[in-house]
This record gives sequence, structure tokens and C-alpha cells, in this order.
Amino acid sequence: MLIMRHELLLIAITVILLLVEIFLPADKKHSIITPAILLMAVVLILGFIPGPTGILFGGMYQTTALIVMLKNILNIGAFIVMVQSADWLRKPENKEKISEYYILLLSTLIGMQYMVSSGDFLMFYLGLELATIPLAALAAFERFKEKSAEAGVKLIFSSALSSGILLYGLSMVYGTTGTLYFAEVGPAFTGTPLQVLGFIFFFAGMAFKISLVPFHLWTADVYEGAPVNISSYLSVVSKGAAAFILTILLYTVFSKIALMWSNVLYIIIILTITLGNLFAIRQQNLKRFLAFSSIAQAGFILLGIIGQSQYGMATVIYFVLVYIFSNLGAFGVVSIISNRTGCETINDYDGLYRTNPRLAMTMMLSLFSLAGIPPVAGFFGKFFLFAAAANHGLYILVLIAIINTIISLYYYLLVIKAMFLNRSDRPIPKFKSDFYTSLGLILCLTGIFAIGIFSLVFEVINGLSFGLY
Amino acid sequence: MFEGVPIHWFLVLSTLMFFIGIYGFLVRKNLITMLMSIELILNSVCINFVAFNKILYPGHLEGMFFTLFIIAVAAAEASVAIAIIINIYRRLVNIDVEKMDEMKY
Amino acid sequence: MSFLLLFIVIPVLTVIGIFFSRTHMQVKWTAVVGMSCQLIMAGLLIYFFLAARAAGNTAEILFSQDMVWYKNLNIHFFIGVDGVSVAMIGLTSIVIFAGIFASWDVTDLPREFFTSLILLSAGVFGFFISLDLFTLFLFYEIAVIPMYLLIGIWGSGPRHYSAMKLTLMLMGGSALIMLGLLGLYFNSAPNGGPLTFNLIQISKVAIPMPAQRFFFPFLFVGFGVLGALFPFHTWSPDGHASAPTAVSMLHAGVLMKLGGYGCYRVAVFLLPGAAHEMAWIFLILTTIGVIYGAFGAIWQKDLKYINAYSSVSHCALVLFAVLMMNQTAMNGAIMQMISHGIMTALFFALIGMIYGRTHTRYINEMGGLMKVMPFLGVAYVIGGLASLGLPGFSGFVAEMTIFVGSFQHNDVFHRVCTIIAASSIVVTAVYILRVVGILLMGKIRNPEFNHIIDAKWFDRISVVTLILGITAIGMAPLWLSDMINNGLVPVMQRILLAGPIIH
Amino acid sequence: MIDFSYTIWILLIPLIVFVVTGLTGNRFKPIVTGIIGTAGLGVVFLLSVITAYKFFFVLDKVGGAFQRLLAFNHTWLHLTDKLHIDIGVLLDPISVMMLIVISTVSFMVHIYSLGYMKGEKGFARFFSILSLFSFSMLGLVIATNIFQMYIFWELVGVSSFLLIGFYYEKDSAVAASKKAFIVTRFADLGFLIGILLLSYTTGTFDFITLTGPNSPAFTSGQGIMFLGMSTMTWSMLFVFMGGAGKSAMFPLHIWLPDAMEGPTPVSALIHAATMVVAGVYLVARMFPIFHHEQSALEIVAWVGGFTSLFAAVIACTQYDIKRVLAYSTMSQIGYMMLALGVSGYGGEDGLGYMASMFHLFTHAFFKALLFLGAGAIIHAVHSNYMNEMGGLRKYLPITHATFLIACLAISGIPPFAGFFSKDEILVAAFHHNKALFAMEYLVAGMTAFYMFRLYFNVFWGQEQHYHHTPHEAPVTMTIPLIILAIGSTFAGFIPFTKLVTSDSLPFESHTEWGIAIPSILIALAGIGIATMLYMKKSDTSKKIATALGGFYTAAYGKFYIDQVYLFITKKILFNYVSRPVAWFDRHIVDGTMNQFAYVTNVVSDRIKGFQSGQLQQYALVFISGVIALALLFIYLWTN
Repeated sequence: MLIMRHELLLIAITVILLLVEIFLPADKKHSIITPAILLMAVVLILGFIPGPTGILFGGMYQTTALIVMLKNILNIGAFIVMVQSADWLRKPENKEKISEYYILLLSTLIGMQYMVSSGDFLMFYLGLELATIPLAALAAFERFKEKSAEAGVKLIFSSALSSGILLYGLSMVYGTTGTLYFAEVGPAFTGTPLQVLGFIFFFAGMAFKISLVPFHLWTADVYEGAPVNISSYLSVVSKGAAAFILTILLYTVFSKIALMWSNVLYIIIILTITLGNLFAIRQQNLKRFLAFSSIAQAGFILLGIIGQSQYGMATVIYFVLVYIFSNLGAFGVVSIISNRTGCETINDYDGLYRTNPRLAMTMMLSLFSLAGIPPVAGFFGKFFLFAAAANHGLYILVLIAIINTIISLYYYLLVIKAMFLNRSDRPIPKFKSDFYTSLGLILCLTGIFAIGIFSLVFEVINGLSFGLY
Repeated sequence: MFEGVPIHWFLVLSTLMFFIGIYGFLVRKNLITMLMSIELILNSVCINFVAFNKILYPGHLEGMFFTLFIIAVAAAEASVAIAIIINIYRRLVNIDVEKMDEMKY
Repeated sequence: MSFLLLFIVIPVLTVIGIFFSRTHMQVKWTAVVGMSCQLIMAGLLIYFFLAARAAGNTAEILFSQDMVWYKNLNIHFFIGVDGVSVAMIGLTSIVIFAGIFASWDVTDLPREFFTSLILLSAGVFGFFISLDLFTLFLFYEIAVIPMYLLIGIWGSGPRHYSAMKLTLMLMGGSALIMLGLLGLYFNSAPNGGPLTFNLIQISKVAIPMPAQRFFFPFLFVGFGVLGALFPFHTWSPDGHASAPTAVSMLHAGVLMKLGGYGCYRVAVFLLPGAAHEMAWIFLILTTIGVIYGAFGAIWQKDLKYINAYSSVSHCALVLFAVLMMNQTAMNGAIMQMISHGIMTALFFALIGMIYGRTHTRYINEMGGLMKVMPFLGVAYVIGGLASLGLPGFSGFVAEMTIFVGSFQHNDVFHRVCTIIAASSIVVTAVYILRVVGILLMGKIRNPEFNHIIDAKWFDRISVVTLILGITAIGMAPLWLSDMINNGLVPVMQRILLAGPIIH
Repeated sequence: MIDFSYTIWILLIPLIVFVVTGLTGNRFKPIVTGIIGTAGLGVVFLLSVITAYKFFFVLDKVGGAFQRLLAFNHTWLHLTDKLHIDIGVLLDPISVMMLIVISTVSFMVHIYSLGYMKGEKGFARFFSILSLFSFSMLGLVIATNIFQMYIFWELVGVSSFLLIGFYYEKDSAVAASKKAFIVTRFADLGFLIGILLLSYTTGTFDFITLTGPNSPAFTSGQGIMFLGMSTMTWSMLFVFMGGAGKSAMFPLHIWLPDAMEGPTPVSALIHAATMVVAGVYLVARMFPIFHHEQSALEIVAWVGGFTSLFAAVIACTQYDIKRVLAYSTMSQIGYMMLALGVSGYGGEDGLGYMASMFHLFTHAFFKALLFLGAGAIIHAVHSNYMNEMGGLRKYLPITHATFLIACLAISGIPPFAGFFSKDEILVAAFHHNKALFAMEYLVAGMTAFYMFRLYFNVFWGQEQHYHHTPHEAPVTMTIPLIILAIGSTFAGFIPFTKLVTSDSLPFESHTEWGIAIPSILIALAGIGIATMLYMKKSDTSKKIATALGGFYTAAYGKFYIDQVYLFITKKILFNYVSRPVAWFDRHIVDGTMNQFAYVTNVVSDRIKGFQSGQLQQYALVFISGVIALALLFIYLWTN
């Protein structure tokens, strides 16, 4: 029972919120925000309490110390998103949908956690869908915005297609191995043509989730249309979860054809990083901008996977952790500014530093972290990823990736230029950010700094991860 | 029934359905029909699972269960999709997929 | 706890102090206090170092301290100094001290300005004291990044363009370095044992030749970009021209030295075999750079451009000397770094002050300034003479050491390179005298210049500090060169082990 | 054994004076600085005299030869394990002789300047730089090693630069100073290369080792041939290039005439008596090696000879009195070089060497005298052009008298100093090379001619109308004139053969009247012609000038060497090297870097259609992605 405590806790608070939703009078809805966040905080903290690990349902569900940690990381991300979205939920048009928002969000989180700790493709599929479908609803959350609806459509349709293809792949895997349990598929997966075909379909589905080129096209549009906090949630938590499970699967189930998938990754990494950057360069809308940058970041994540070692997996997890904080920091600033002023393009940010120095500073640090500039954590994350790939001898790949970091630095600097260098005749007015917003940003900043400086985090992760060999 | 029907037939059928679905998804402009083509894809998957399970691995029922779950999930998916489509319809009074390119580049 | 840590701690504390100080004056004075501490610290460091050496402490690295940071990558926080780094630290502290005073009249966002400036210096200090390649690289980037804001916000001219260009090119360089460092790391234990970033440990092992051949160009070019290696120097003119005074000072004075130091300390020291093989390629480039920068400077109209090009020439001489790979030349390289650092800082300070008074940097719009600003005028002449390598100033010592050193190669190629490089002293004389002639001498062209006031007290402090630096080294170079030599010993041993004997 | 270590103060005092006056320059009244400077030089003068006395007459000889001793030596910088730069004091006959020359002339000039520069703004600056110069020049002559010499060589150059550009608001002065510095700098590059070659081959900078009886220079660096000359020869030639630059030998002479833009005392001190002979001194210093490399020595001789003739010709045509003197200086230095060039080594063979030093010595006196006299004249009439002067002899009696003495001395009329030294040179030349000897006869005549042309034009002829009646210079200026006049009268009787010889072994000298008398006659002839042409104003000179035609104009235009240089520097270097380099840097190198950014942007703009916003297109890409992966796998599969 305690083995799946994370999911149970989440389900518990979801149910609680549902009940509250039912019994709460319509004019008091917004008072649900604080208790919701508190509950989530409790869950988060409880999640860190060490507990038993093991297998349930005859292997369909499994947890290990590693998976528990992954779940905690996801919890952190979700928690920060919840904190950040408080400001947005207070807006009048969202008043009566607050608890829906939380319920949907939490259910996706539950889905992800099941996906991460699945021991069987069925469980995995359920988790995946549970993590995806509510997100479409969330993306279309702002009913009165055409963009939001469009985002919803694009998300649900493309995700449906991708999951269809993924399932087709799974069916082939099943057909060739005769089982769906990871533990049994692994040995049986010797790489016959049909299996490989199945793997390709499966991989395409996963690539869709972590938006790798060429399966990324939905990303930018959905991020732009969806509410900012949803975009940030999509970009960090769901992407993170997908990356985790993909790593685990590649390292366990598909380890027999490691040579082949590493070759594929090689090409996909180059494509993803380069195209992501090239598109990001010319974006004006910050959400779109961050969407493309997040695509490029996904490419970097793969660098760790291709490392194929325990160290490689550790760097992936570590980088996702860093990336959660950095990206949420950036998105947090974008979201509050877009909530207060509706400004979302880079030009609107001209001279931001002179009116709102704190926000601009947070933004800059987050962007530096994304670009991998010391002393913030992003530097360490990137460096370790490159080290992981170099460890495997892929120096050329690393070189390409590093050159791409320069391009990425260029467009991150464009934003910084707008905030610090440019002057504007009508800059974004000075405004005071409320408790939750500042809390969220402070969390991100502490994360950005602490994770890099204190090597403990990485060592713990490295201790728990495992590699191919 | 289906005794002695070789597995290839099922596979051919499912493959056909799969690609028909994909084709439909790519060419039909109406969101609802696109949704239907997705259902086609999912059903082809179901056929696969069932066929594999029934013919290759009659021992246990994983394939069957998977099929059931797929059907359920597909229903949920469809419901959400349709909800969103309705919303779209409210916004811009048609549901032509090509009209939804406000966000691009 | 090694007291070297203070070199990083003091700037950080200063930044915190600046953060909490209210008025502009407080900000400035906090900066002054902090950087004076740095200066004093540097003085003490030199004293302790020489004392320790005199006391017969022959350890390769002094005041070292080693803390494990990332256990499973074997990344340490390993700091320590040898003669060379002590010299570089001295240089840095002088320049930053003068820089604070030179930027006394920054009015726009002074808090942020001094913060970034001091962060930059912190990065530089960290770079010079760290002996672990990882931290070395980390501090390197810390030192480079603030340039963007410094140039972009407080710069002049096409500052956005220059800032972006400078940052991207330098970061491009650092990208190459990163790859090189990874290469070093994964080849740091060719015969078993844990991989390491530890510079000293790596310097003890023989890295396999193929790896050396592959990674040497990355490291050398990577650092060379910052060291204004031809043809990767083009960030320098624009960057310097657009940067505010103190930033130009720090950048040309110290930051460009990171490049030279890196080439010497990482590329050549750790990969001597490849260095021996490929030196000729880069020798050609640097020789071109030396003469090319000098000729480029002749034609410029903008004071800062002139100085930027002369920096290109002088820094190319540094790399040139490093590539000669014998004790004397390398010693000259280090001296040239220090001398050029102080000298060019002096130049940029003066240019800033002149600009602040005449509001133009185009020499043909000025003239006869010696009459109205004798102090700055004389200082400029002194700077110029130092830059064209006049005895009694540091430039002469450095250049002579380099030339004598590189002349120890008894083959035509090196001889020719040396002679070409040496001929730059004439060209340097040409452009320096041209500037001095047009700028300071002759009649005053613009009547408004008649009521220019000469240097203020803070200008004088910064100028005098730098001039003292130049002349001190120029008059009594022995202690410095001995200190450097002493630091060079292990480097030379490794180089000699690796390749053909050069005496 | 006498302790000479105090001689370092000869070096230190001017330095201290320079630093003090330089820092406190505008605190005190200018005159104070002047006094300090002069006093300092006075002390130096005394010290030098004492040193000379002790050295020549008290210090006991070793095997009849004057010793060469290191009065003081201190390591300044370690270069390689063998090479190290020292700063010290080397005492041997020539250095002591130079000490006397420099301190005397410098002292005189200081006193003179107290009067001449009175009321100039920058008086203080003038004196502090003057002591800087004295410091550098003294350091140069007492250098213990070639690198110390190079150091002070550079310092001399810069102080000359500063003094020529003293009137920094006059553009011509600025240009002249620049020219002087850059030309000499170019020569110094040669010197540096020479030093590098020499030090690499011999492994030492030290003069005593280098020029000692068994110097490594004689053994090493002989074999290697390049363009038919050994390394050692090449290094000597490079070294000589440096000397030629400082001593304004053809073709590096162009800076000297322009250098006359500086104040006249400066011309007297630097560009007549001391700095310009540094080149000669350098060759003399390295003489044993030069003598060992005969081909190099040959070149020295010819360059000297040609320059002397060349300069003499030009001198005959100039009107600016200072320029006339400048060219005569060149010509006289040419003599000295030639003398070294034709000299042998040791005993009687070393006659040329002795003669050269001798002439250097005497020349310092009368040329300084001439310049100071010219200064007095200019001071009186505020003009440099002799055709604006005339009949000044009644206004400036003392100047007139001293000037006349100087003219006689330089023309080599006995018993004045010039005669003896020049005679020795001619003898040496005669024994070595008849052609050069003839050339020098000619030059002797021309020297006499142009000097007296000058003399008559200034002091005789009919009076011009001056805007105020010329008046004799103040006493501070006349005293030096008189002292120097005495010097240039009697200096010739100093028995140089006993004191300064190539191997510092004294030998008996004897005037070869067979050569002396014709030279005197030639000189007289020159004077005679000058008298005829210029004593009374007549237009005969014009006629001759027109008769000579093109040659005259060419000579008047200094044979257009300046224009050639101007062409090379301005046209070639500036327009065809420097400008293209600047352009190349901006457009090619920088352009490429910008291209990267540009291309990136363009590409990112081109591919934007990829993201069309069409859901179905996304799906299409998705599917094709899957298919592409499949194909890729098949490819990987097959191999």
C-alpha cells in the first residue's frame, strides 16, 4: 500500500478538492487556492519521506528509490506551477473554474507518476493517456480565447494521433514478444525487424511527448495558445516525465538494440537542437520563444541518454531538475507580466529592468541557467550532459551541441537586451507581485543557485541511477 | 469462429485500417471526421492485439485487456476532443481544421 | 583555509556591500574599499610568495587548497598559485583598482555598473588561482559574461552590436575550450586510475598523441579567441571602441590575458607534444597578427580603435612567445601580458578621460591638447613610449625578453618570424607618434578645447597607479622575471620531455 | 688600485636631477630648475675630469696598455642561462674620453641655455629633458655590455625626440621630431637584430669578452654563409646600421637636417657634439670584431667616405645656417667613420682608429662652438637665413671671433684643433685606400669653402636692415663660446696617440707633412674661393650656380632623398599596406564573422514555413518522420 504512496496521496487531495468544489458556494471559490497549494505542499513533503519500494499487481506497477525520486522531482515542478498559477486563477474569468484547474492538473500529475513507475506497457499507456487528455482540457482552459481553443484542438488531435501510432508499435512489440511486462519484454526483445518497427512507432510517440524534431510541431502553437502556466507545466513536468520513462525504457527494455537507437538519437539530437534554436531566434512572442528553446533543451537532454551509462542517466535526471527550475523561473516572469499587462512579446519587455528590477533579474538568471552560463545550475547541467556524451566518445556531436549553445545564448541575450539595454517610452509599469508569485520565483531562484553549488544533489541522483553496462 | 484464419489476414486488415485512418487524418478537413479516422487507427491497434492474443498467445489475456482499455481511453479522448471542438465551433462558426492557423511560424 | 580564497570572497563581499549601499557615493566608496583590499592582498601575496621561495619552499604550487566538489566526476575546488599566477593576480588587482577610479563619474545605474565590474574581476581572480580545469573554466565564463551588460548598458556607439558580437565570439571560444577540456578529462588517465580535471595531476601524465593532436587546436584557438589570435580578433576593435572606460581597461588589460594565460597554462602546458607539432601553424598566424595589428592601427582615426589594434598586435606577441616554447620566450610572454595589461589599461583610462573632456575620439578633430591638459598629455606620452617599447618601461623588458628568447631557435623559419615580429616595434613607433603628434602637439584646432580642465583627483589616482606599475617593472624587472621563471620550471620540464630540445 | 665605483654617480646625478625637476617642474620658478640642472651637470663635469685624470695618469698600466676595468656592474635582467643584461660602468680610454667630451659640452650648453632659453615657456621642461639626455648619453658611453648600450641608445633617441619637438606647437618641429625618432628607430631595429645575432652566436653581451684578445666573436659564427657573408659579418653590418642611423650616415641621414627645428643649444649638444657621434663610438667600441670582419669594415669606410662628400656638396648650397652646419656635421662624422673603416688594429696600424677618436674629440669642440655661435647670431637677428644677414661682425665681436676660430678649426688650418685630427685621418686613408684618400682631399676643400661661405655671408657682406639693431649675446652665452673657442684652439695638441689607441698601447705620432701641406693648401684654396665670392656681395655665386644647373638644384634639393622616403612611407606603407590592412580587417575578417550571424538569421527565416500552423501538415511531418526513421533503421540494418 505504501509502495504507491505518491499516487495515493495525490488521488486523496484530488478527491478532497472535488468534494470541496461541490460544497463550496460559488462566491467563495477563490478561497480554495491556499488550501490546495498547502495540500500539495504536504504531499510534496510527505513524498520525501523514505518508504518501502517494490512491485504491485504482479509487476504492472513498480517503484524503486530512483522512481520515487523522479516522482518527487515531478511533484516539485507541479507544486511550483500551482504556486505560480495562483495569480492567474484570481482573475475574474477564471473564478468558477479554479478547482477544476487543480483537479485536472493533479490528475495529469497522477498519470505521469503512474507512467513513471509502470512495470508494464498497459500501465504505461494508461498513465500516458491520463497525463495527456486532461492537459488538452487545460490547454483549452481559457474558453473565451480563440487561441486557447485552437491550442486545445492541436494538442488533443496530435496527441491522439501519436498515441495511436505508439499503440500500433506496442501491438507489434506484443505480437513479437507475447508479453507486455517490461521485465519479460526486455530479454525477448532481440531486434527482429517487426520489433524494430514497433520500437520506431513507440519511439515516435514518446518523441512527440518530449517534442523532438520532427515530432515537435505542435509544441510552439500549443504553448502559445495555452495559458502561460499550462505551457510551463507542459514544458517542464510532462516533458520531464516523458524523458524519465523514455530513459528507463531505453536502458532496460530496449537495451538490446542500444546500438541502433543510439544511432537514431544521434541524428535526432542534431536535428532537434539545431532546428529548435533556428526557430527560436526569430520569435517575438515569449511563450513561443520559450517553446522553441524548450525543444532545443529536449535535444540536450537526449545527449545524456545517448551517453548510455549510469552517469548518463544521472545527468538526464539532474538536467531535468535544473531545467524545471530554470524554465519555471522564466515562465513565472512571463506569466505574471502577461497576467498583469497582457504583454507577451519581447519588445514589450524593453526597459523592464528599470521598472521591475526584481523580475528582470529573475528572468536573466533563469535565461542564463537555460543558456548554461555559470554560476547558475544550468552550467553544471549542460557541462555534465556534454561530459556524458563525450564519455561515450561522441566528440563531434558534443561540438555541434556546444556550437548550438552559442546560438541559444544569442537569442537568450536578445531577451536580456530588451530588458536591460533597451529603453522604452512606455515601459511595462512598475507593479507589486503578490505573495505566491514571489514565492514561486524565489523557489526557482534558490533552485537555480543551490542545485549547482551543492554537489550533493547530483551525487544522490548519480547514486540511484543505473546504466546500460 | 475465425478458426484457421491465418494471422496475416488480420494483420493486413489492421494495417489497411491503420493507413486508411492516417490518410483520413491527413486529408479530411472536418475535425469530426479526423476524430473518426483516429478511431480507425485505434481500432486497427485493437485488432492487432486481439489477433495476436488469440492466435499467437492464447495462454493469457493481456491483449484482450489492452484492447478493452484502449476502447475506454479512446472514448474519453473522443469526449474531450468533442468538447473542445464544440468550443471551437462557438468561437469560429465552423470546424474546418484549415481555419485554425492563427498561430504559426 | 588558504588565504587565496579571499581573492574571491572579497569581491563577493564588496558586491553584497554595494547591494546594500544607498547613495551613489556609498556605492563607489564600497567599491574602492573592496578593491583596495584586493590590491593590498595582492601585494601581501607577492611578498609572502617571494618570502616562501626565499625560505626554500620549492613546492610547485604554493598556498594550495584542495576541496572535493563533485565526487563522482572527481571535480575539485583546487586553488593555488605559482610565480606566474601571482604575477597575473598582481596585474589584475592593479588594473581593477585603477578601473574603479577611472569610472568614477558613472551616473547611470552605478550600483549595477560596479557590481558587474567587480563580478568580472572576481571571475578573473578565480581563473588565475584555480588549478582545477573545471573551476578554471567556470570562472572564465563568469569573467566573460558581465561584459555583455557592461558594454551594452554603459557603452557608446553601436554598443548593442558590439556587445553581442563580443559575447558571442568569446563564448564561441569558450565552447571550443569546453570541448578541449572534456577531451583532456577523458584522456587524463591513459593508464588507468580515476579521471581528473586537476591541472597538476594531468601535467604529470603523458596524454596519448592522437588525443593531443585532436584537442590542442580546440584549446589553443579557444583561448586564442580571447587572446586576440588572428583572425579571431575582430571582436576586439568593436568591443573596445564601444565599451565604457573601465571596461575597456579591464577587458584589454586583464581579460585578454586570460586567453594568453590559458594558451600557456592549459594548451601548451598540458599538450606539449601537439604544441611542438602544430606550433608552426599558429606561429604564422601570430606573426601575421603582430604586424597586422600594428599596420591596422596606423590607419585608424578613432583613438580606441588605434589602441584596440595595438592590443591585437601586442597580444599576438604574447601568443607568439608562448609558441616559441622556451623558458626565455615564455617568460617574455608573461611579462608582455603584465606590461601590456597595465599599459593598455593606462591608454584606455586616458582615452576615456580625454573623451570625457573633448567628447570626441577622432584624433583629427583634436590637437594641441598638451597645452590645456598637461597631466593627461604627459601621461599619454608616457603610455605611448611604454607601448613602443622604450627602455625604462615594462614594454621594453617584455619585448626584449621575447625576442632574445625566440632568437634561441636556430632555424630560418623561427628567425624570419622573429625578425618580422621585431619589425613591429618600428610600426608601433609610427602610429604612436602619429597619434601623439596629432592629438597633443600642434595648435589647438577646436577653440572650445581652450577651457578644458585637466585631470581631477580620481583621474590622477588611477593614472598614477598605472604609470607606477609600468615604470616599476621597467626599472627593476629582475624580481618579476625571476618569480616568473621560477613558475615556469615545471612547464619547461614537461615541454622538454615532450619534444625536440630547445635551449 | 683605485676605486672607481663612485663613477656610477656620473650616471645617477643627471637621472636624479631629471626625476626631481620633471616631477616638480612647474612648482618652482623655471630658473630654479635651470640652476639645478646646470649645477648637476657641473658636478658630473668635475667627476668626469677627475676620473679622466685618475684613469690616464694615476692608474698604473698593465703591460704598457691602459686597463679596461668594470668600475661598477649590476645584473639587471636574466634572459637565458648564458645571457643577462647588466647595468654598469666600463672605463677604458674611449669611454673616459667620451665622458670628458659629453660632460664638457653638456655643461657648456647648460650654461649657454640659461641665457638662450630665458623667457621661453617650458624652460623647466627643457632643462629636465636636457638632463635626461645627459643621463642617457653618459649611460651609453660607459655601457659595459652591448645591451646596456642599446637601452641607453633608445633613451638617447627619445630625449632627442622630445628636444627636437620642444616647440610642440610648431607643426614643422613636430614633424621633424617624429621623423628623427622613426628613422633612428628603424636603424635601431637593425641594431637589435645585430645584437640578437651576435649574442646568439657568441653567447654574451659583454664588451670585455666580445672585444677581448680571444673573443668568441672571432671563432664562432664564421662558417655559416648567407649571401656570401658569415653570420658575424651580418651581425656587424646590422650593428653598423644602428650606428649609421644615429650618426646620420647616408642613406639614413635624412632626419638630421630637420632636427635643426629644435632649439639651437640642443642642436649643438645632441646633433653636433654628442649623440650623432654615438654611431662612431659604437663602431669604435666593437672595433676588434669589425676589424676581424674586414668586409664589414670596408662597407663602413665607403659609407663614411661617401656621406662626407655627399653632405659637403649639399652644405655648399644651403642658406639656412643651421642646416649648413648640420650637413657639415654629417660630413665630419663621415670622416670619422671613414677613419675607422680604413684603420687597422694595434700600434701604428691603429692610426685611423686613433684619428677617428681624435677627430671626434676636436669636432665636438668646434662644432658645438659653431652651433652655439649660430645660436648667438640667430638670437641677435631672429633669422636662420644667411642671405638675411651680413656685416654682423661689428655688432657681435665675441661671437665673430669665436666663430672664426671654429671655422678655421673645421677647415683644418693649423694650429687649430681640426688640422691635427683631420691630418691623421688623411694619413690613415692614404695608407689604406687611395680613392677614399682623394675623395677626402676634395671634401677638405669643400669644407673650408662652405664654412667660409657661411662666415662671410653672416659677418661680412653688406648689412641688411634689421628691425632692431643686433646686440651681443648675454654673458651666460658668451662664456661658453669663449671656453669652447679655447678648446678648439688647443685641443689639437693633446697627444692622443699616447692616450686613445685601438689596442690602448701608446705609439709615437708624427705629422706626415707630405700629406698635411697639400691638405692645408686645398683648405686655403677653398677659403680663397669663398672670400672671392662672398666677402663682397657679388652675383658671381649665382652665375656659378646657374652654370652648374641641374646639379646645383639637385644639391639644393638635397638630392631628393627626402622625397624618396616620403614616397616609400606615405605612398607605399600608408596607402598600399596600412589602408588595405584596415579595410581587409573591417570587411573580410570581420565580414566573415558577421556573415555567420547573418546566414543563421536567413536560414531561420527560410525555414519558418515548416511551422505553418496547419495541424494536418504537422501530422504529415510526423508520419514522414516515422517513415524516415524506419528507412534509417532499415539502412542501419543492412549494414
